[in-house]
Amino acid sequence: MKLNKNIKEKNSIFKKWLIILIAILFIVLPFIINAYWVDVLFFFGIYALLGLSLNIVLGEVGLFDLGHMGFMAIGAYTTAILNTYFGIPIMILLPISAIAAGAFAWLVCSPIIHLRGDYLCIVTIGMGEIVRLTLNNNLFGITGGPNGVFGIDFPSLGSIFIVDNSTKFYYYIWLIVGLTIIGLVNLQRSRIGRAWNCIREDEIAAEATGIDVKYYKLLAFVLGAGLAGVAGNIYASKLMMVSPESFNFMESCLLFCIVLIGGMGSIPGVLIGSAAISLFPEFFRTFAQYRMLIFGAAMVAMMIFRPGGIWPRKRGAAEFKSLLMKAGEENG
Amino acid sequence: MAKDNNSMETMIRTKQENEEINKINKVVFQTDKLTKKFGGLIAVNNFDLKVSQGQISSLIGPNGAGKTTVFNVVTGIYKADGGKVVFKGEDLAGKKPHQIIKKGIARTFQNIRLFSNMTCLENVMAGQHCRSREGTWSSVLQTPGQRKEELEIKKNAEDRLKQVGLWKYQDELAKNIAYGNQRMLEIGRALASNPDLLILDEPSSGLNDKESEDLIIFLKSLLKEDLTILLIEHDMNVVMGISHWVTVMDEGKKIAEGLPEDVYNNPQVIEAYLGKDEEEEE
Amino acid sequence: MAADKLPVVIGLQAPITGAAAIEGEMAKQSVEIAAQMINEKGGILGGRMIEIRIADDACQPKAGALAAMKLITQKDIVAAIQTYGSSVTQPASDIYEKFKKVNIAYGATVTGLTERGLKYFFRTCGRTDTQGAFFADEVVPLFNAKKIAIMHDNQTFSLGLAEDTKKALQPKIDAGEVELVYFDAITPGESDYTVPLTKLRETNPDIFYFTGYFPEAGLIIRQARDIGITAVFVGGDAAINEDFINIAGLEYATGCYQTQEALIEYFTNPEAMAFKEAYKAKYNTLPSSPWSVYAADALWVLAEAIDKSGSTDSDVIADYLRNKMDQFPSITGPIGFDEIGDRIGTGINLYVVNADGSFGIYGK
Amino acid sequence: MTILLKVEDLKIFYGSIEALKGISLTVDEGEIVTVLGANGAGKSTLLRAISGLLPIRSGKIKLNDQELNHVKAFKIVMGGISHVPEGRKVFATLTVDENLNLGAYTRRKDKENIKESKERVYDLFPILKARRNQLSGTLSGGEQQMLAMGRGLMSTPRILLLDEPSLGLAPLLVKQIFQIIREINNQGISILLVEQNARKALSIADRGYVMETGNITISGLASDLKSDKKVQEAYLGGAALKKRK
Amino acid sequence: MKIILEQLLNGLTIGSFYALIALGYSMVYGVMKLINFAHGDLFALGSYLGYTLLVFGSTYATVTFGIWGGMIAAMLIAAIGIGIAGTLIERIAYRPIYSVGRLPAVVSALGASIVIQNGIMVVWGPRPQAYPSQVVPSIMLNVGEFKITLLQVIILAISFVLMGLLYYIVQKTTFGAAIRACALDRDTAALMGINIETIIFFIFALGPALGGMSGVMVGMYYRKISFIMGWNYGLKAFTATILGGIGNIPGAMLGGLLLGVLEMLGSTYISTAYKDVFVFLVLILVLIFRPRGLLGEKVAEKV
Ligand SMILES: Nc1ncnc2c1ncn2[C@@H]1O[C@H](COP(=O)(O)OP(=O)(O)OP(=O)(O)O)[C@@H](O)[C@H]1O
Ligand SMILES: Nc1ncnc2c1ncn2[C@@H]1O[C@H](COP(=O)(O)OP(=O)(O)OP(=O)(O)O)[C@@H](O)[C@H]1O
Ligand SMILES: [Mg+2]
Ligand SMILES: [Mg+2]
Repeated sequence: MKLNKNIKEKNSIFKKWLIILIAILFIVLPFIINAYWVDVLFFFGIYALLGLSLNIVLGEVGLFDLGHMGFMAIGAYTTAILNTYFGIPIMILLPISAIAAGAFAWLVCSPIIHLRGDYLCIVTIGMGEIVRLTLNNNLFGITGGPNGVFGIDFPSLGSIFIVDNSTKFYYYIWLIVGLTIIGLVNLQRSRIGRAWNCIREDEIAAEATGIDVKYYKLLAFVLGAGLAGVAGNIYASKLMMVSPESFNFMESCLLFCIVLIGGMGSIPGVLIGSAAISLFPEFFRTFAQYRMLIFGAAMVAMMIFRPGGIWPRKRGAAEFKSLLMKAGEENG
Repeated sequence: MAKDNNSMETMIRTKQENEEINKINKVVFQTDKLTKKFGGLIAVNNFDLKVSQGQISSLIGPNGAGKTTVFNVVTGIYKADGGKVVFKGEDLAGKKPHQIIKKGIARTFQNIRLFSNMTCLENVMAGQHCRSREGTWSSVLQTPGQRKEELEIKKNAEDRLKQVGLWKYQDELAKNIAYGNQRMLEIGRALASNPDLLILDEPSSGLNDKESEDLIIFLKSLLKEDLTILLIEHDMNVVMGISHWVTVMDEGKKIAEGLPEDVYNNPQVIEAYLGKDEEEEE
Repeated sequence: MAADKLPVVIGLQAPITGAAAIEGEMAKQSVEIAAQMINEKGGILGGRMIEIRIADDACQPKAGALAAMKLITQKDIVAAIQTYGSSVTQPASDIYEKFKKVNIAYGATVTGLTERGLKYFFRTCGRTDTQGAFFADEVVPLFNAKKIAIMHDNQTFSLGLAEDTKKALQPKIDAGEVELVYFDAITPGESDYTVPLTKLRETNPDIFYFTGYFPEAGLIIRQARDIGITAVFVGGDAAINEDFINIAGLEYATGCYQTQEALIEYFTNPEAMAFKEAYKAKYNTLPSSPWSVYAADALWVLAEAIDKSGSTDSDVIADYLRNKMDQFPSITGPIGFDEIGDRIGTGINLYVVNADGSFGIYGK
Repeated sequence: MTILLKVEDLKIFYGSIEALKGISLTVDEGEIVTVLGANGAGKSTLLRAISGLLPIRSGKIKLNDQELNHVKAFKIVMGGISHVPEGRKVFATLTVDENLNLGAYTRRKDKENIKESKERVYDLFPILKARRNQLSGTLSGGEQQMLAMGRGLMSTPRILLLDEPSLGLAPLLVKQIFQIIREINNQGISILLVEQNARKALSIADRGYVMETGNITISGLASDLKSDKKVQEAYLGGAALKKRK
Repeated sequence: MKIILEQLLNGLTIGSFYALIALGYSMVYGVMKLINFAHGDLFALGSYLGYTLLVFGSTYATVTFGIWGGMIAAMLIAAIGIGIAGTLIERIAYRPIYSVGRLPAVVSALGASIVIQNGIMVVWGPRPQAYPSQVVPSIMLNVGEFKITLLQVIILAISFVLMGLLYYIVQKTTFGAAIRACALDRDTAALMGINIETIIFFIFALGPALGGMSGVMVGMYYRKISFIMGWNYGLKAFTATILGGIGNIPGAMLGGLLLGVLEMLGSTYISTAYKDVFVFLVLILVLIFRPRGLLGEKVAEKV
């Protein structure tokens, strides 16, 4: 047992340093690379945020959600419309977008939350498509149809703090991603996170264990949608416009891949997955039409060689399994 | 598993003792004309069951008699087609499983249903879900209250794990421990919700005779915690060894109930369930 | 002296991959042909060659923003040609504006794009409202049409054209001269449009204006005729080309009309002839899309502006384009730009598909 | 008697965990052999290895001198080994009848005989006949166990591997199951029986093996094992009921 | 009244294509529980293969056996070609990861879809292609007031025959039971003596082959094909499969036909632009009240 603990401790110290190292790297990076790559990393951040949000639904609770972009669209359009029509500052709209997306998720998911597996999957696809098509049809004449909404401001709080260049956007998104990660790690280690995982493992047993399955599934959707709404807010202000085609089914599929390539329910995994999905195309852009070919092949290869994801979530001492067995034998 | 090696004799009460206990104890749980249909099949048919406080009651009957179905209706997994389930004087009709466990009825499953990819400790911690209340925001922010509660959950879970003898597997994934241990873990998870009534569906299936005996001792030790136990069993050693009261059902109906040995010698039960006692091998 | 030999680098942001890859490919080919023509004549600024650098935007707004950043961060890029879809052009143009790079759009016709007060944004293609007005004021009277059906595909360009047309028709509708009997969208990318067409047939229109793209147009004309729609079929400028004829079949395509700005076949000015020759020599065909020729035009005017102003400074180039360029002979005819960066004077004609599969300007 | 099934020094790993640490056993023609052992000893692993579901790390499995090490699972069935797995494993969304048909999959061309075998199974387990068109997932636990047994018999095996066949059965049925095992055996089918119900298993078996954490620790004639002190202590337990009487 | 019937017929035509594609989709999906994103793209590949054959390869067949011979040759060869492609994809992209559960296979399928789609683009180019009109018969039949093309009738007939055949195989034969058993529990299926590899081969050859065949038919009927067409049809096939109930062959057919009719209703009575919104709304409503789809069986989950 003692041996076991030592290794655990060493491992966590190593992990701590790794995290600090990566954090420092992220802080100094914009000074090393050019604005294009800063922007690439910004979009990496957006994907990371989206990946984290989907990870709640897909990774933690195991619900197939292939329409997640719909939630982001709600957030982005809330921001776009309220900002361009009423001039409400973007940063004030940040929580409002989150609430709008979350409320939308609650509304549409309540009646369908009892569906299982693939049935839920197709409903989320349908929901995402409904959102996109409705926006595309210029609902109430305010979504701008296929053109979308133009002329969105930069995020600012009055005139004190304004995010107006690539570097600031970069820090802005990664600050939010960082805070989100802390919040989600806390959740993972709480009864909420446990309840989610129980539902993923066995719904009936979870219900019988005292977990209100419907409530926690909805909670996951609402939180996930809220975070996607935040991502939508930042995305809209970065591009200064929103249009429905940014939120299509393919993008939802890519989000799905982010979670699985990284490893279900694993936060470092989501970061790696979003890096893979958002950086890969940039590195391979020179291959022009072959780029997507390589991209697809890489996805297949990834799953063949690491089906559990690149950085799967480990539980308890699963990593030290063999050691523990020995310890157990000594004790028992 | 509990390690004290009490001999079996001390664990078995005499007939008179049993009768006395039955008189003193009040009924905490009962079903009243419970009915459940699957299509044309009436799996449970006007079934009455009584369970007395602080006792171990057994429900036995041939395969397919409807025992598990009774449990499923009682714990809210199936909706009854008729009749009532009353626990501590309250009708449980229409309650969802998660509400029922909160009322104090915890269960295990005939085919073990653990959270396979979570550790043993986490499984037992999950069992306390209905006894804890910190919400989403306090969890995200890790408020002091939340931390305190989480620590308590962990502490309790550790105690329960020790109680069921699985402490050394706390960090093992549930799917990786041996079958018998999984059964104990499931009981541990149910116990973690501090139930008043524990419902076990064939707890000894898949255990060998020796292990079943350990289980008997363990279940008896639970009575000291002021727990009431209702179990389904096919192993007569277990049923006769620990029950205060036995109910027999066949084809959805009650065909007999009574003290263990009365039931054991009831011709109808022998006919339907136990079989003629032809010469034992020894 | 050595520094003078450095090429002048122009960025081209285009959809090389994705659903509009065909447009990207043609734009790339056209721009490269134009560059080749300029270079063969000895380049600009006294012998500096033009080099094209491509950034792929996959026809997505986000990728478009990144592609713009990619071009901008390459310090030697003087100006950019960008890009096909209006919703991609929009965020990209904001980025170019912020980094003060002249950028010329070649396929973004949405009316509002130039009305945002941008200093460095220009376009060589026309606006959908001119085409809409042409349909309302010239084509409708030409066929003496009373009942008009308009169908679009709910994408930026097509919807824009449809709505601008509706706007242009409005006075006549108000006066009771014509009636807009059908105005609806189809979903692009599908194969069967008989359901909306049957609905359209019931309105019994005299003229049927389809503002979408050729893949759908080809299907629609065939399916429309098959279910008995006899109205005059007019396509917008993205609807009719060789592929339209292939898809529809010649028997169906013959006699279809098109409102079209600048079909490269019909230009007889020397620049166009030279371009056609060079393009044919290399690819053995002509670009089927008008937009790619506008991309070549964009390079053409940029080269002229840089050469004449003698500077690679964005402000100078922008100033030249806006104030000094007038009737400059480019591939698609004389070019100049107005205050907000729109091209002055793009002539629109009504084309018709002849029985041999060729195109002709109707009435000529 | 000739040896039908022979396992030599078999080692099986799950990932890095060694589940079988060198098992050797034999089953003769016409014999009932039982394997006892605590939970997690590796009994099911042994059976799964024999029927080709697990990769073999080292050692040999032979049926009539024919090596089975790299033979695919479905071919092993054709060779005459039928395995009734632990935990019933009936095909839940198939009907009882379809489940039985699948049991005879290896000889599906042989329509006549299949019908006959099916009738025999229905004779053994009449309740299955009553439920023949019900989806097997909705059967009660005991009914499912009967179905699994019946399905195993449908392939007319030479040797039947039974993994805890009495699990979850009512006492009456447990008795029947063991009788049926005997009957099957009398028809000339050898049986390798894994059981928790050690008392019953030993009473019908010719020989027995006792497994502990991947090793065979005791082996011998069933009657010897029954009276073996260690076996009694670990697996037979004090029969509480007996003492009550 | 005439218009309603006519629209209904239009809807059924679209629906029959969805149904035909959904059939192959449902096979793979029902048995392997794999959301086979690549199915739509295999369908598109089949379309291109048929196109190439009709334009270049099958002239011989056309000359020898006439226009119908050419068509049949193109359809059969495309079906075989796509069947092979399907099994190849299974070998490469899916087989190595069955054991780890369903989700990785979704990613792998998506990857395969992207590869095929862009592969088509690289080989045949990004512009849409048109089936040449001279290789496809365009005979019109007059049924009462309506006009139906002969091709349409043939396509409908073929898809109904295929459905019947599949239904018989999967639901009524022991081989079909073996297929369903594999879908439930491979290990136990192996213990029955079922060669799982044969089953998987069968599924992944037949399902995509059906898709490839539909690809040629769609190409012949509408003439226009493009490299991105598979995505849309794939999504519709998935929708049809779920609408009808997972793993249910008649369900897939019904789902497909219904989908076509729903699209028709939506675009006739609401707006063409909101057609898909309407379809998905109906789908969601159906699932709220019938959580297992229209013909989906109650899953035998016993606690
Ligand atoms: N979900 C269901 N759908 C249809 N029939 C069911 C369902 N659940 C149970 N049944 C039927 O109801 C009857 C009673 O089943 P139940 O599981 O309650 O039996 P049991 O008494 O627990 O038997 P065992 O001791 O074998 O577990 C059986 O005949 C079974 O086939
Ligand atoms: N799929 C698996 N992956 C990892 N370990 C496994 C797996 N299956 C079994 N084990 C481990 O291998 C050991 C032997 O298991 P096995 O199922 O063979 O035991 P058994 O003797 O049949 O027990 P029981 O009486 O409970 O059925 C156990 O420690 C078990 O935890
Ligand atoms: Mg039961
Ligand atoms: Mg076992």
